[in-house]
Amino acid sequence: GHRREEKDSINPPSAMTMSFKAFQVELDTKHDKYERLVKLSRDITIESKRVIFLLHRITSAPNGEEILMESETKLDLVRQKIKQVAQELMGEDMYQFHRAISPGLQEYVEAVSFQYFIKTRSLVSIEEINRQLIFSEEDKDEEAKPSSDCHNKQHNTSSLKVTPVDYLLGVADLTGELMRMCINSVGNGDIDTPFELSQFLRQIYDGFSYIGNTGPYEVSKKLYTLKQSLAKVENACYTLKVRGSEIPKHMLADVFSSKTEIIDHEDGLS
Amino acid sequence: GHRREEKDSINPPSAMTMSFKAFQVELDTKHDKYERLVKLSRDITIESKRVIFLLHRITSAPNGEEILMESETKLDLVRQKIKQVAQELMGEDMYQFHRAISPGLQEYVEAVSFQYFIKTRSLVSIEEINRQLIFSEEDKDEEAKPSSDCHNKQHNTSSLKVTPVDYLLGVADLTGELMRMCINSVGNGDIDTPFELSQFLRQIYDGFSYIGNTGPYEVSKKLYTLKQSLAKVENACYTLKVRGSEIPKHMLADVFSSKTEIIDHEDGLS
Amino acid sequence: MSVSEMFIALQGVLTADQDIREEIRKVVQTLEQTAREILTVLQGVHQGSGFQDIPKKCQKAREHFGTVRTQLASLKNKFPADQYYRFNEHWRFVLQRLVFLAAFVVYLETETLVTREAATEILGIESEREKGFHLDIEDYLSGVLTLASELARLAVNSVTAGDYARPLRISAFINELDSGFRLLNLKNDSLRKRYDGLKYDVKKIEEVVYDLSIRGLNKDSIANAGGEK
Amino acid sequence: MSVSEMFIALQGVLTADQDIREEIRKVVQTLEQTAREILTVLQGVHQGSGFQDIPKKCQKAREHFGTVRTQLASLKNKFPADQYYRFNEHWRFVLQRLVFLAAFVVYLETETLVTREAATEILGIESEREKGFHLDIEDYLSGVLTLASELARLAVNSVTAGDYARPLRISAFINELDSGFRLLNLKNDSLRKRYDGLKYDVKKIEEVVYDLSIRGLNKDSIANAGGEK
Amino acid sequence: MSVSEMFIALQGVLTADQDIREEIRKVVQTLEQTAREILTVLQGVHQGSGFQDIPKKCQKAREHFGTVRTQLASLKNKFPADQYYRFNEHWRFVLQRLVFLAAFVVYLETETLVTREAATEILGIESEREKGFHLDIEDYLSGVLTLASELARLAVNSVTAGDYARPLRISAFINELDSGFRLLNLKNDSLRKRYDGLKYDVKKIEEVVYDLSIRGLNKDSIANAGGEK
Amino acid sequence: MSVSEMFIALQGVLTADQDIREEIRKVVQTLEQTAREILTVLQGVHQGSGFQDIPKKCQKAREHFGTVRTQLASLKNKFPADQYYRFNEHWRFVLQRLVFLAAFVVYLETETLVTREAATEILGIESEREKGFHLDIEDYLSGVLTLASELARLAVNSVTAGDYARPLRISAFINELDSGFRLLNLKNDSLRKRYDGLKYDVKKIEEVVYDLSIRGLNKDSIANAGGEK
Amino acid sequence: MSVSEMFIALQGVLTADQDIREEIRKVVQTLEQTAREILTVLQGVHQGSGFQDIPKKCQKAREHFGTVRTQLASLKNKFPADQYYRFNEHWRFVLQRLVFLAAFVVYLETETLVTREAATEILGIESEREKGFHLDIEDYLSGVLTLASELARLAVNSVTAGDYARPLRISAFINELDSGFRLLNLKNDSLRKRYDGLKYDVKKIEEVVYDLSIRGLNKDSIANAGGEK
Amino acid sequence: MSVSEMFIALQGVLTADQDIREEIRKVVQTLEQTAREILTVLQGVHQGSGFQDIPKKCQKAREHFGTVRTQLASLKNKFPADQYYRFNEHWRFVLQRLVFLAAFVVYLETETLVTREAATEILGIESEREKGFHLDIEDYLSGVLTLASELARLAVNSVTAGDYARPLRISAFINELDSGFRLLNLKNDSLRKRYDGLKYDVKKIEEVVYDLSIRGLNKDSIANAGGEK
Ligand SMILES: [Mn+2]
Ligand SMILES: [Mn+2]
Repeated sequence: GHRREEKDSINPPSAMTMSFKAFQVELDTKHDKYERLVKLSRDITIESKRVIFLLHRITSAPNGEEILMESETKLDLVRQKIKQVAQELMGEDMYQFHRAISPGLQEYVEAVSFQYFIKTRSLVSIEEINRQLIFSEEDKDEEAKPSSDCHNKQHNTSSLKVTPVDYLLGVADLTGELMRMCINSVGNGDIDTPFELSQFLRQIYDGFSYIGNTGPYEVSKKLYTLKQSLAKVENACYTLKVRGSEIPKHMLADVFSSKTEIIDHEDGLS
Repeated sequence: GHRREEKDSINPPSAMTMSFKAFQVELDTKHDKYERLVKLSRDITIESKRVIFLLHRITSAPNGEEILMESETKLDLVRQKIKQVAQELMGEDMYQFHRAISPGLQEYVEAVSFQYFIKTRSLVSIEEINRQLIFSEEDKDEEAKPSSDCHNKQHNTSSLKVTPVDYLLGVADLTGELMRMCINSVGNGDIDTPFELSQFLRQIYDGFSYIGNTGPYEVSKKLYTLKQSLAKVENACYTLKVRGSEIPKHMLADVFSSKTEIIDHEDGLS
Repeated sequence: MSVSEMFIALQGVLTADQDIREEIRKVVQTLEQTAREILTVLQGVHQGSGFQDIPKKCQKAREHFGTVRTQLASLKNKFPADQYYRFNEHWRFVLQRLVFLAAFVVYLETETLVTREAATEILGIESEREKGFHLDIEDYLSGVLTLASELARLAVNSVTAGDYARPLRISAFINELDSGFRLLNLKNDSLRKRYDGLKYDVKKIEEVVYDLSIRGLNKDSIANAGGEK
Repeated sequence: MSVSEMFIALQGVLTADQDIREEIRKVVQTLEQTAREILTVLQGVHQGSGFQDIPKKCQKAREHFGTVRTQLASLKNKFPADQYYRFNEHWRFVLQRLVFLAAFVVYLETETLVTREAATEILGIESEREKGFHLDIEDYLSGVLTLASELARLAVNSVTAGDYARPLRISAFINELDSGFRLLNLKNDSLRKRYDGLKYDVKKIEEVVYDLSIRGLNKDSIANAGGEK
Repeated sequence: MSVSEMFIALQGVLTADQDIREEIRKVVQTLEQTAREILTVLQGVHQGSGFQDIPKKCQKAREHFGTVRTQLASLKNKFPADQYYRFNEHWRFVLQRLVFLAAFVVYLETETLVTREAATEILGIESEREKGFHLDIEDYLSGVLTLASELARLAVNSVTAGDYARPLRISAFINELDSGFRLLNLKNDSLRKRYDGLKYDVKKIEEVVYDLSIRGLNKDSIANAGGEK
Repeated sequence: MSVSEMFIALQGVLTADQDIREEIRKVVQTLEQTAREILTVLQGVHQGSGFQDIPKKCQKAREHFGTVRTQLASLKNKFPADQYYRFNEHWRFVLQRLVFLAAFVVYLETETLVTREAATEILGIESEREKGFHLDIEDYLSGVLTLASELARLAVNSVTAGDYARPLRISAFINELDSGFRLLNLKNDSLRKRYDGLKYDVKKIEEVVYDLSIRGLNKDSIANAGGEK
Repeated sequence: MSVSEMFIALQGVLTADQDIREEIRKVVQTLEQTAREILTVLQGVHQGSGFQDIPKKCQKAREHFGTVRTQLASLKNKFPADQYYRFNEHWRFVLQRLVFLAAFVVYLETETLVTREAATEILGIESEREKGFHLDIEDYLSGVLTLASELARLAVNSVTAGDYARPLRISAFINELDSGFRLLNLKNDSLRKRYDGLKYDVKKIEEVVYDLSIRGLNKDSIANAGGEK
Repeated sequence: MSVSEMFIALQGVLTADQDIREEIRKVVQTLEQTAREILTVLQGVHQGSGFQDIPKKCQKAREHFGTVRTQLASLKNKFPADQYYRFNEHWRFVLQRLVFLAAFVVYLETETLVTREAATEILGIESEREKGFHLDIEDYLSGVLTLASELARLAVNSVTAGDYARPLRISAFINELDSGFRLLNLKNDSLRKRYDGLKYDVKKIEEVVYDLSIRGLNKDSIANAGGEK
């Protein structure tokens, strides 16, 4: 939008005009960068969401390892996008463009922490997440930034830091996914996972109540949903316990194996 | 997101699984297309807004023709984007993706009708707008749709129709720009344009009041802003008239030419 | 063309649009009425006595679907064929409901999932968008999710009615359905919200199966289950 | 590290953040106080008697800017240098105000537009982001727009005070400024809204000039205008 | 008549109107108080010991309804009969509540659905709109839906109290109610939304019956249920 | 009577009610169309050229009011007379609009405030609540407030069209109206909020009169104003 | 004490509280009525003929303030003295309005700013918080800001009425007021927002003075202005 | 006294006021921190393992309440005693929270409802408004309603932890609380809305008791429950 530098005036432009032309370039450049970041953020969000859907397939599929590997590959692709963000932000104050990229980063935290929980049954730390967002330049990707004005940077590494607030918001959303995983587990006859999840969710809930309203408004706003997710998980555990009370503990294995039989038997029919 | 067709199950997948795999592909394809359209719409919005800013430079610049030509070039570029939208929508029901592209199209209507008003002092019709959105395939652009799965279409023409509601919303926003143009004119000592604008705006306002609430909610919602813009323009004309009452009409030319002198005189100082 | 003529023309378009919507609304109301009648027929299966004459109920529902086909045929004539998505908000809800009812009938008859093609045949509409008034994939899936809830309820009532085999078959069916849905990447829309409910249906059925298992009520049922079908 | 330890650490970060903000708020309050004092000094120019001693008022304002520089120096020590945009909501408003005041002083002294660099010098901050606490372009432009409003008011009051030359000079200045701003492509943000106000200032001044013209009050003023400067 | 005289006359009318509303509000407050007292009486049935003396509780509630009739008689004198709909927002909520309470009493006494006519008799108002202060269908239905929720709760608490027959009877009753509602073509208003809640009550009661069935606790109850009714 | 029979009867009533509403909505739509046409006619007075043929415009508007009367006559037959307040949400808005249009015509013709009685005559409805389809005070006042805004706009455009006398007369009229409203004790409702806008209209018109006065443009106008009235 | 006894006791307290609020609301309504009457008296000054008999109008307003004092005396007896802030939301608005009216009377009489103490004397309340029913600074300032708007309007209408000296005096007064407010460090609350409006009043008055100046209408006025004061 | 002197005096008062608020805010922040710490301690009871050491947790919470008392003592010194309601928006929320925490501790210790007096003792404040920094009824009730929700959750988690007796005792407690609240005549405010949530807690707990009853898990518990209490 700025290629009519010389032609629109016969008189030499005044100093004021000159500086406003410079301002025009500065503002346009900034807005263009902001827009590119918004688009990258949208891509990151969409791809992260797909990773989460993929991970939910584990409970039903016998091939958990395979899915985990696939999710890792997909997360690597997301990180390639984040790398593009990092390159855009090289030399910038990232907070200037934070609103553009924050939604994507939060969703990435949600996806990555979900995968981490499945793998390790624990909460990934913000440090660990940020460690994965240090990029070396050796694996130079060609298709990146087709629309940008490609200022060839020759740095060795670029990096991006998820902010504590983005991390917290991502973790808050994670609890929704954990709740889904819990109910899925019950439906699939897995009675251990729900109790593990309820322990874990309670810890996160306690953590968030400890933070309370000292964080920003967006964090406090998620507390209600978090509390509801916790209640759903606690209720699921309650039901498991109550119904488990009707038979002696040692019969349980038998019960579930017979159920599996039934399903296998029926599977051929449809 | 859909390349694990065969590997996740040893048994042959059931018919139900097969159809859900097809659903997955169908949904992902649709969502991807939607997302590409959202991005195109954002580009169209941004570029249309810049055309509007460009056109506002006419009142101050002596080179109106030049700016009009430049705006035409820029609008052609916007139309290239719209052509990409049209290609995405070829063979589709455009209303399925309307929410993705509507904001961009409205802004385009605003820009194009603003340019048209400046050129012809009249309102561009929706038919005229749509005529410009019939694209032949001869000028094949290479850089289009880098991320799409490039299904090479060999049609002769593609086209897109702005809906009546998009047109109305674009025209409603146009009135805001016309109001700005009016106040600018007064500030630049142009006393004819404001009266022309007030006539024109009144016609559009009368048109919108005639439509009233028979249109969708978004249209009625803009009536208030439209009324305010009209009031600003009518007030500007009122002021011109009232202050003009203090001197005989034949003196006016003299008054303004002397003012122009002053400005020229001062221009060299800063 | 003057500005005022242009606006008169535009208002004409808007009025025509509203007339179309009015017409659509009327047909949709009759569809809702028919859908409610089919539902009343099929609801009978939840009552104790209802388990004997499922075939008869399905038969009766099938007759109502004749009416549905006529009404949908009328609906598709109310607007230009290539503007399906311009107006589909009006019939979306009832169409999802009809898909559910068709899926319920098919399930009761054959204990299989109605395919999208089969559903469109029952409703007398197209299966592909290009061909005309069709069944949107989201609407099909939404109807199927309603079926899942209904089956969870049926599993509960089957036990009350003393049919211990049916819950087991429902369980197998719903588990497969659940696996299918997990393959999808949904947006954060109403379908996603409805899909979130599926896991509670699965859970509910699992609980019924569990209740039967610990009482040994599933043992002979398995044999029966195979036999009955 | 346990979940609970992680959250304790996070709360530590959040608390530290809030402490920083609290510190910033305090300094910003002192800045607002100083800005209000400078404003009071400069407001004097609008009153009849105020036109004589503009230089003295500027002088006095310049002294206050010494305080501003100290306060801004203190502000920039309150947070990490590379997190300017994390906290700038706190000082944005007052910074724009200070830019306006600096621009007003410079205008009164030399009837020119303060450059971004000159403004940063008066405020004792950096002109480029890389170098530290700087002046954001939007904040600079916003301050300049406030100047335009103030000059429109000054044009009106100049006439009241019998100074007929000043409005003409203001008119030339503001017209150039307006041309400058038209070169910018603004987003739909607060700057855009403030910029929309500029055309009313231009209009107001044009009306003053018109009033002078039809009464022939601009004639000798032109000569004076050149001379005075 | 001058403008000012005209407005004085208008103010007279406005004041009269405000006085009426004030009067209505006061009576409605006493109605709410009585309604709360009836509720407290009837809530007793949910408690373990409450099942024995249901008749006594109903008796006591019936006495309170005498007060209700007096209060409603007073209410209808507060405004012209043909302006019922002008003011009914004030008493709508409490009227629906009173219908619920009447329906609850009638259910506890006879395990039948109170008819609209019977409800109006208990409340001492008209059953037909033409005759004066009456009960709108929507308000009647709203009260009935509240009854459904209450019965779902009663089914749960019956089991706790060891009464295994009652849930089965409630189930039959609620199913009939559900069929009845399915005959209605409700608009998308608050009543429709409340009706959507009915299916949860139905499901809840079915699950209670299921719980009894799978444990064989419904066996003798069925005989009893038939006998008791 | 069984529950199902009861609900069938209820549905009959509900359907009748919905039919009434549907009928009302249709008539209201035609009323809105006519109102918009009257508005289009009257808005012509704001055009510079529109000041000559005000009588002709009023004439034309009066003809449209014939249509309005027919439509309102049709409206009042759509429902029982004593259920005015049951349905009045449907026509309230358009009625206020029509009052404004009637008040505007009357003002343009005679420069007086239409009384409530006169407004009802123009609309062909009753002036007293007891007699049937009437005009509520709140709706009358709401229409009058819209007139005030329109007159503020008219004052501005009169000047533009070179008619300097009209604003003075409008000013006197609006001051009288303002005094009138100050006699009312309005509740904190939408009318109160609209009334708060009146003071802006008063101020706007005062400023127009000021602009004329300071330029001596009100001199002969005053004589004219007196004479014309 | 049982839970039920405890709640009965609590209800007693709640009822007492509601009764107090009801009483307060009633007195506040009478205050609003009186305030409206005073306003009507004072509004007269804006009309052409109103400039002659300002003293008479002030006199009449002063009489109404007698009623205000009685009503405020009644208000302060409605609640315990130390719970002023518990209930002050009820009278805040009308109190600010009364301060404005008092300030307007005082200005019209002496062209000075009513002090907080003087305002409290006119209203018959305490000037210090400790002594009882008092006037909060914020409420005082809020009333003063309303005065500023009223004076901007008065400046405009003075010119219309041919009084060219008054706007100059108003201008001096409002400038002093503006300087005063600039000494305050207001929070971001409603008062701050209202204060932001002051600059528009200042500007408006400056423009009136400008209009007089450029037409030479301020010449003799200045002398007069000095003399009259 | 000049205007400027007057405003300087006013600013003095405003500054004092702002300082008080600043001080209050700081203390309230420490109170919130302590409240959060108590919450963290008490939330431990929901953990499976947490049921053993309830006394120890209560003990620890009691210690924290020592800190609370110190902080509240500090808070009440920050402002004049009779201006409680001027500032209470600052601490209202945390006070309600603290009441809940006190009520929770008391419940865990003795399974009784903390009285308002007892709550004030734990918090070290006055029970009567006249005596100084006190606890408003509304704030007390709000805290009690939070307890009800917490107990519903505790009933669920008790069962998960294998404690089948506790839910029965909670049920009795919550029923008593519900009856208590029904004695109150709450306004349509936030407390009323929160009270509407109580019925969900009641229902939830009834369902827990039901689940235990139908499985016979309440048998020995009842004996225990009686014994333990
Ligand atoms: Mn998520
Ligand atoms: Mn625009």
